[in-house]
Amino acid sequence: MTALRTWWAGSLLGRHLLLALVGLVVVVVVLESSSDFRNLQLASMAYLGIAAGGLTVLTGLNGQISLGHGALMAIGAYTAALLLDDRDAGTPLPLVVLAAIAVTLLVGVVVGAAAARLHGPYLAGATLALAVAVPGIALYFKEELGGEQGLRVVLPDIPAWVLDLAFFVTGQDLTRSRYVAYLAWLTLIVTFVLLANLSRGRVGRRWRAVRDDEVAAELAGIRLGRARVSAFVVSAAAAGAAGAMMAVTVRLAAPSGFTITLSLTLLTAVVLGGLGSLTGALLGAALLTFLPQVVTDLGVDAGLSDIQAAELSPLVYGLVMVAVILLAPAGLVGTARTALLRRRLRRTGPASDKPGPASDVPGPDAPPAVPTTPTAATTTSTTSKGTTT
Amino acid sequence: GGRDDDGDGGSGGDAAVDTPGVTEDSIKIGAHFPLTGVAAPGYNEIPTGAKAYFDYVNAQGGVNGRQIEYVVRDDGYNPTNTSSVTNELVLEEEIFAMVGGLGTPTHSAVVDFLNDEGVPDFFVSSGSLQWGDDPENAPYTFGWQPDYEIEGKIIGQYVAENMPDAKVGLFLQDDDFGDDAEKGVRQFVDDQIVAAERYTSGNTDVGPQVAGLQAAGADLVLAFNTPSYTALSQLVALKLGYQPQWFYSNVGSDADLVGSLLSRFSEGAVEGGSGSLDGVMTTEYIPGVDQPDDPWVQLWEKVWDEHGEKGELTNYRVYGMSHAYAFVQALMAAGEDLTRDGLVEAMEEVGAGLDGPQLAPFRYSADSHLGISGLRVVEIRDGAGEDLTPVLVTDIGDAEIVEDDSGQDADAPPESGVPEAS
Amino acid sequence: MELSGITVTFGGITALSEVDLAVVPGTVHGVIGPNGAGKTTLFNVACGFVVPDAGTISRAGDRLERLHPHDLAGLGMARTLQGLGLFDRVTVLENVVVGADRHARTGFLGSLLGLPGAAREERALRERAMEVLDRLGIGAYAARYPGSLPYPVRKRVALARALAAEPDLLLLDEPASGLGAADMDELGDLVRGLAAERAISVMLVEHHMDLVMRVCDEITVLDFGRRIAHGPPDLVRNDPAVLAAYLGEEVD
Amino acid sequence: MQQLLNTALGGLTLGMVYAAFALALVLIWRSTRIVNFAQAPMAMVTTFVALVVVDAGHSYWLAFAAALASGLLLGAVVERLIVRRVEGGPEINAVILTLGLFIVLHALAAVVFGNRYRSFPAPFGVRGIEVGGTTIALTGFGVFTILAVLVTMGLLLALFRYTDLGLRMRASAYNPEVARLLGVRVGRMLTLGWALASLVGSLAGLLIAGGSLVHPGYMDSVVVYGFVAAVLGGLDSPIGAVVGGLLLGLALSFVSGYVGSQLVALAALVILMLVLTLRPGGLFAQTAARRV
Amino acid sequence: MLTVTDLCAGYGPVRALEGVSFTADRGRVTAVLGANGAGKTTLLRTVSGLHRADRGSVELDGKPLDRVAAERMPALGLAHVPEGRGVITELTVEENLRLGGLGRAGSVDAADLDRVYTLFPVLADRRAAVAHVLSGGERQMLVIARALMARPTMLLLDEPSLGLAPRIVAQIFELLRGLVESESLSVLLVEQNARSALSIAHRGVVLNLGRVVADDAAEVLAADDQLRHAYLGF
Ligand SMILES: Nc1ncnc2c1ncn2[C@@H]1O[C@H](COP(=O)(O)OP(=O)(O)OP(=O)(O)O)[C@@H](O)[C@H]1O
Ligand SMILES: Nc1ncnc2c1ncn2[C@@H]1O[C@H](COP(=O)(O)OP(=O)(O)OP(=O)(O)O)[C@@H](O)[C@H]1O
Ligand SMILES: [Mg+2]
Ligand SMILES: [Mg+2]
Repeated sequence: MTALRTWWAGSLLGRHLLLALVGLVVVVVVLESSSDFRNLQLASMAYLGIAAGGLTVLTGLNGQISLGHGALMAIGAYTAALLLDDRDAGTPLPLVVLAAIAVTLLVGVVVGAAAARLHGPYLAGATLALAVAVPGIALYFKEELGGEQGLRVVLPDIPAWVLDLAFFVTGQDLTRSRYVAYLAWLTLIVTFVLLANLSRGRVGRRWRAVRDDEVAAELAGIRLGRARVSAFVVSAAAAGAAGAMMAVTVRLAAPSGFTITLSLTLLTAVVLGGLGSLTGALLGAALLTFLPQVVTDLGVDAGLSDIQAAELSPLVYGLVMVAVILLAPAGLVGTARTALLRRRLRRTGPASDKPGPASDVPGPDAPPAVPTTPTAATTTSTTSKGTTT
Repeated sequence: GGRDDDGDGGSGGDAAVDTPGVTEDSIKIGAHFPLTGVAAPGYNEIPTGAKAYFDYVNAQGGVNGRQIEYVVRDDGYNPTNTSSVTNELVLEEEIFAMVGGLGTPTHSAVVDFLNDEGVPDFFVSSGSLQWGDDPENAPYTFGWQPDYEIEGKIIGQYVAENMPDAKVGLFLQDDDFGDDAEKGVRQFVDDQIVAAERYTSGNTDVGPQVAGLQAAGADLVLAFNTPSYTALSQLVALKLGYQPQWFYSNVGSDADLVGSLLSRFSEGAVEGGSGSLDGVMTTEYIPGVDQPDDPWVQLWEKVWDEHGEKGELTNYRVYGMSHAYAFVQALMAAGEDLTRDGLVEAMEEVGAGLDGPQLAPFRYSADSHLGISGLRVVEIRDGAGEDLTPVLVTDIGDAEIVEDDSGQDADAPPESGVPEAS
Repeated sequence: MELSGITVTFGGITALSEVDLAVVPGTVHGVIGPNGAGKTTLFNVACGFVVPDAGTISRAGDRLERLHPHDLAGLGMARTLQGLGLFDRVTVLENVVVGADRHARTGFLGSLLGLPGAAREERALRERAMEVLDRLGIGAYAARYPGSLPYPVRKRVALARALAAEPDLLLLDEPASGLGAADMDELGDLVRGLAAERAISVMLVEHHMDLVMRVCDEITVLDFGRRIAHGPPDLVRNDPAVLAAYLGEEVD
Repeated sequence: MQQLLNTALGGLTLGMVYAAFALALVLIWRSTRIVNFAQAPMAMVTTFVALVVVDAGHSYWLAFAAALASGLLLGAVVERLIVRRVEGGPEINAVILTLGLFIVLHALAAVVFGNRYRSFPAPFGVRGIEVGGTTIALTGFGVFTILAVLVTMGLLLALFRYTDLGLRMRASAYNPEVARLLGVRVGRMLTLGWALASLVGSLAGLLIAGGSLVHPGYMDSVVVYGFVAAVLGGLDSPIGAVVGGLLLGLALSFVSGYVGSQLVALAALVILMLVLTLRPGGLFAQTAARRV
Repeated sequence: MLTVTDLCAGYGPVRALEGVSFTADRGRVTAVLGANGAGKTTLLRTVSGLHRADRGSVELDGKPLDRVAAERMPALGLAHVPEGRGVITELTVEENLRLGGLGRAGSVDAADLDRVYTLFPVLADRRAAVAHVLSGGERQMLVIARALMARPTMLLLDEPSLGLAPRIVAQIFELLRGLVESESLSVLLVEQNARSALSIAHRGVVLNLGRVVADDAAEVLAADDQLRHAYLGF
């Protein structure tokens, strides 16, 4: 037992792989037991989750705000679309995804390098501009990128062995939508394992250090530029994978699919779920995937016309955002963790206010109410005589 | 709904029962429209029109005793949402057919899916060629309005014949709309064109484009844009003191709407009322609210009064009603035992012969699913269109343009306002 | 470490002019002077935060051309800040582990794949960090966040982070400010110990004369960016210029 | 030649509109250290208020006043009731909060005022001014816009540079606790900041709407370009906001006219990146400060 | 005169003050001494309304301050020089000073500015500089100068000597003594360096773990060896 615990504490990879395995089982069970429609919804949840996961690492662990991850997804999606232009396009899907990641990664390097020196609203502004600029490129190169109509994505036929395997494991035939869902969720699990490894290891620690105090981090031998760019590139890669999955799920890569709204949706997912937490990212993704439909249906059931119901859904969406920020400022996961911590505090006194146990999530960052704004930096009343401010 | 007692009531019953979305007494159909967001203004009125007409039909006993259940979902003009709401409509709501889904990029996202699933995809609300030009690959997809190419052709020919020495400028929305139309126009007036300016929809500053046309000295502008851009281009023209002959394609020429938009600008800088588009040329393929005496418009007025929501009848709503009418005709033609393939076959057989508000016949057949085959050129006088040509019909490619002799434009709706089975 | 002819100006004002300073290995070198005399700036030059307008910096004989703060750790130097500069949203232990980062070898890939090697190294680093914490007697706080800790503890965490890098030159900017007498004594012993036992050279900026006089082997006095005196404590203490510029009449 | 001139003039008016919006952002940033993404829909709502007044048959100027007044009020209310709770929290929370407000106001407007295009009156001619026979792309209303923006900029400059109130507002934004110690009513200052910003915002809204079309989303593109303009100039500088706005307006107008309107956004990105790589704090940022 | 009775305050589970009572007389310097964590800063923050008291009361010249918001204190003649982070680094030196003046009178008169500039010539040279570039000690001077701008009758100082050169410390203490005598200013002085604090204080209050362990005339405290070794470390 204790041996097991020490192992648990010791081996990062082992821990993450175990969690991944559990996750995989859950995924299989859920996907097999849900309708084609749900499968597709879950697929969209997965690609949102992947992108959000990448973003939460960037924003939560490295403190860079990006309003432009939708654009990075677009790049992944278009790469995939270009490779999947007709049924017998030879490239197998895994390669397509890798290609998408690679291309987005390159773009990530460029953007990340340009953004490395920017902070707060300046970074936000730059990435916002990125978000609106990229769709324009697709419009401009009509011939290559299909302009407003975008590029159709044709899913290659499911390989025989996959069909067999699926049947062997589940005893059911594998529908196309379920296939897509599996692809998306597998990608998600792999991505999350990698992200978790990073954020718990040396790289993640450097990111945090840079986030909390650049000068001190630099003195510890950390190159600010590299740290920030690497964080950006990693999250870009995730966005690329997400984009590819999105293309496969939606079967289209079109500019109007990558409006600024997408970028903001991602950021929202991350914050609502709980900044810096992969579980949070997934929660947020789930929320944003299912909320609109649920609300619309409720509206219709309540006897609203389809149009009124449709207008209701963004209203509720917005209200939920506001509510969560006001009621659970640390996001769903963060708030849960704080509550847990509070309880332990009350039990064992201040001497050991150590936050929740190591979980699958990077963090536990930010103990309750440690502010990060310049505005706030001074409102922590802890006696700090550092005459630095 | 569900099965009635007369479950053994012949193949009709059975066929119907195992057709998705169809029961003994109901047919469920769906559509995707931008009901929220930037694209919503205007377009969000189309489904209200369609809904009003379906309700009207239901009130008259429905089609073959089946009530039409019309489910509209919002896609905010975002293909991603289109695909998810379409999944919902087809897989969850199990609609029998998609009717009037709007938009080229949006519908592109789902056309394959609908055809793979064998869901009739009728009367896509967009004039893009891809809705019907190859039934081979998209056997279930039907267009409805005249495609932008033939509209372009007809306009082009009219200009070539009647204004041979006009310096033509093109004002194009930068997507398939503009492109197809340009293709059509250039067939006839390629040499007359002095400038082609493209605007990106969403970017409301069209000053540079109009300035470009002015600089090129265009004295006739063929504009293929949406109504709001008609208003914007008119305003910019005022600003620039630019007074060419404007020729707006049907989509952008909603005299009534644009008129009301332009009506209220400062100290008489824009003369009020829908008169503000006087002298502008355009085309029409269905009668609109500017023709109150037209029997079809009278029917629409009646339908709107009885089943419409608040707000008055607009051309968007007329558009919705018109394709709703056509869809009811299709259901009639498909007969008692309704199947998806049955509907498609029926449309291919009788489609070309259907009467209805459209001024020119449909082109439906086994090898074309393209919609209305032609239109007429009109000039707007006091907010209403005055014919400049008879109804001209043609087809994509180099099909020649001829006068329509089907008398399609002369027909009137039946008393009941509900099409009889043909 | 050797600084010679260092001159720094900011816009109008001259923060340092032609300052020479050489730290003898294994000794404690004090830098004192009135507020605004240029002490922190001198440190900033030594750390590459400020590029001097003139002058040279050399380390162990060879000259450092363009020095960047992030090269510092690599050169076996560590510094504490006049403020605290702790990483507020990670635990005390993590803070110190960051200090030890220069000893880590794991590359990006190792981290990404969570290779066994990486995990092993992680554990090693943590143990190393834990040792330092224990040595400074704050091991109990390892799992806490700095934010809510008593001030002296936080001061020590900052010091621990610097020591975790196992430097051979340590720059301390006002390490005793705000500390009570007891803590100050302990600090003094610690600094002396570093120099004596571990042969670490220390550069120390302080305003607490008794501490400075106690621990320093040599002292450099700055005033208005100039070096007005240098030498062993007793010499400096009685230097009239220093008395006038810095110590004031009564020395406490 | 004439096209050149007209494109430039078009860009000028457009730029001034961006500038107006950017000014609102600068104001709120300076007085609360928050970037208010809900600025646009807030302005949009007030514009619709004006429209209601006009529809009721009143004069344009009454509507104008009504819009500004409601802007002032809306800003104060929003700060007091909602934003107050995130001040001093992580800045990202404020961002998400204002985004949430953005969506809510949008949806509400669609429900209340209807999601369709409406025309909005302008007090002066919307016909181009005649200069030596040729009409140039500058309307009476355009001139009004330019003047309005310049005056606003001047007022903001004065407020922050020369008044104690401005000093108090900045102190509250930078360091609320110390400000309170020094007797500054921090709460009031923040509310005031939002109110004024929202007032400037609705001015921007009116200037954009004047002699054009409005619908619940008509300000959305301005959010992006107004924000970019503000960042371009340096969020702390009113002059920067106006310069940034002009720069952007002109550049975009020319790109749209001579290259292609699809690339407008890309152009904005390029310009912004160029400026920020040279000056990470925007054109008018104070010089790099001391780090240690 | 400042009267503190049975004051209790804390941070969540942490008790920082447990029933502190004492009075700081008008025109006198009262030193608050104690080791790190004794509760000195918390005491000042609670008095000036920055921190909510759980129990107890504070009176300034008979007026209860319990319900008075921090921002109204300057108007009542109470100024608080916070520990450490007290400079508004984004503002210039002069703007910081002006703010100090606004707190009391609502307007700044040039005379006050000149006064503090003559007291701290360093600041005069840097008046236009953004406070951010100041050195640690220069900032400390700025905070003290800013408090003086409000011409307070009750001055709360939290470790004013922090990061200051001995000569400056001596100067500042001289200055305080002067003000106390000439303008009958009352000072509540928190210091780590008990010796120098007691050298100018009339009275001393010694805190330990949130409780008052001694409260007596300065010279009495300074003479009490046992106390000195136990709590004052000299
Ligand atoms: N980036 C800068 N820009 C302008 N002036 C600066 C800058 N950095 C430092 N100064 C000025 O240079 C002088 C020296 O600063 P420094 O911090 O070195 O003083 P110091 O000796 O550390 O004083 P203290 O003992 O108070 O910390 C000060 O007057 C300070 O205002
Ligand atoms: N923000 C805070 N959160 C939690 N505990 C705190 C906070 N601030 C202070 N404390 C605790 O309250 C107690 C009193 O702190 P306080 O700062 O008042 O003591 P002090 O006498 O000022 O110490 P120092 O001499 O270091 O300034 C200490 O135990 C400290 O750890
Ligand atoms: Mg210093
Ligand atoms: Mg204290």
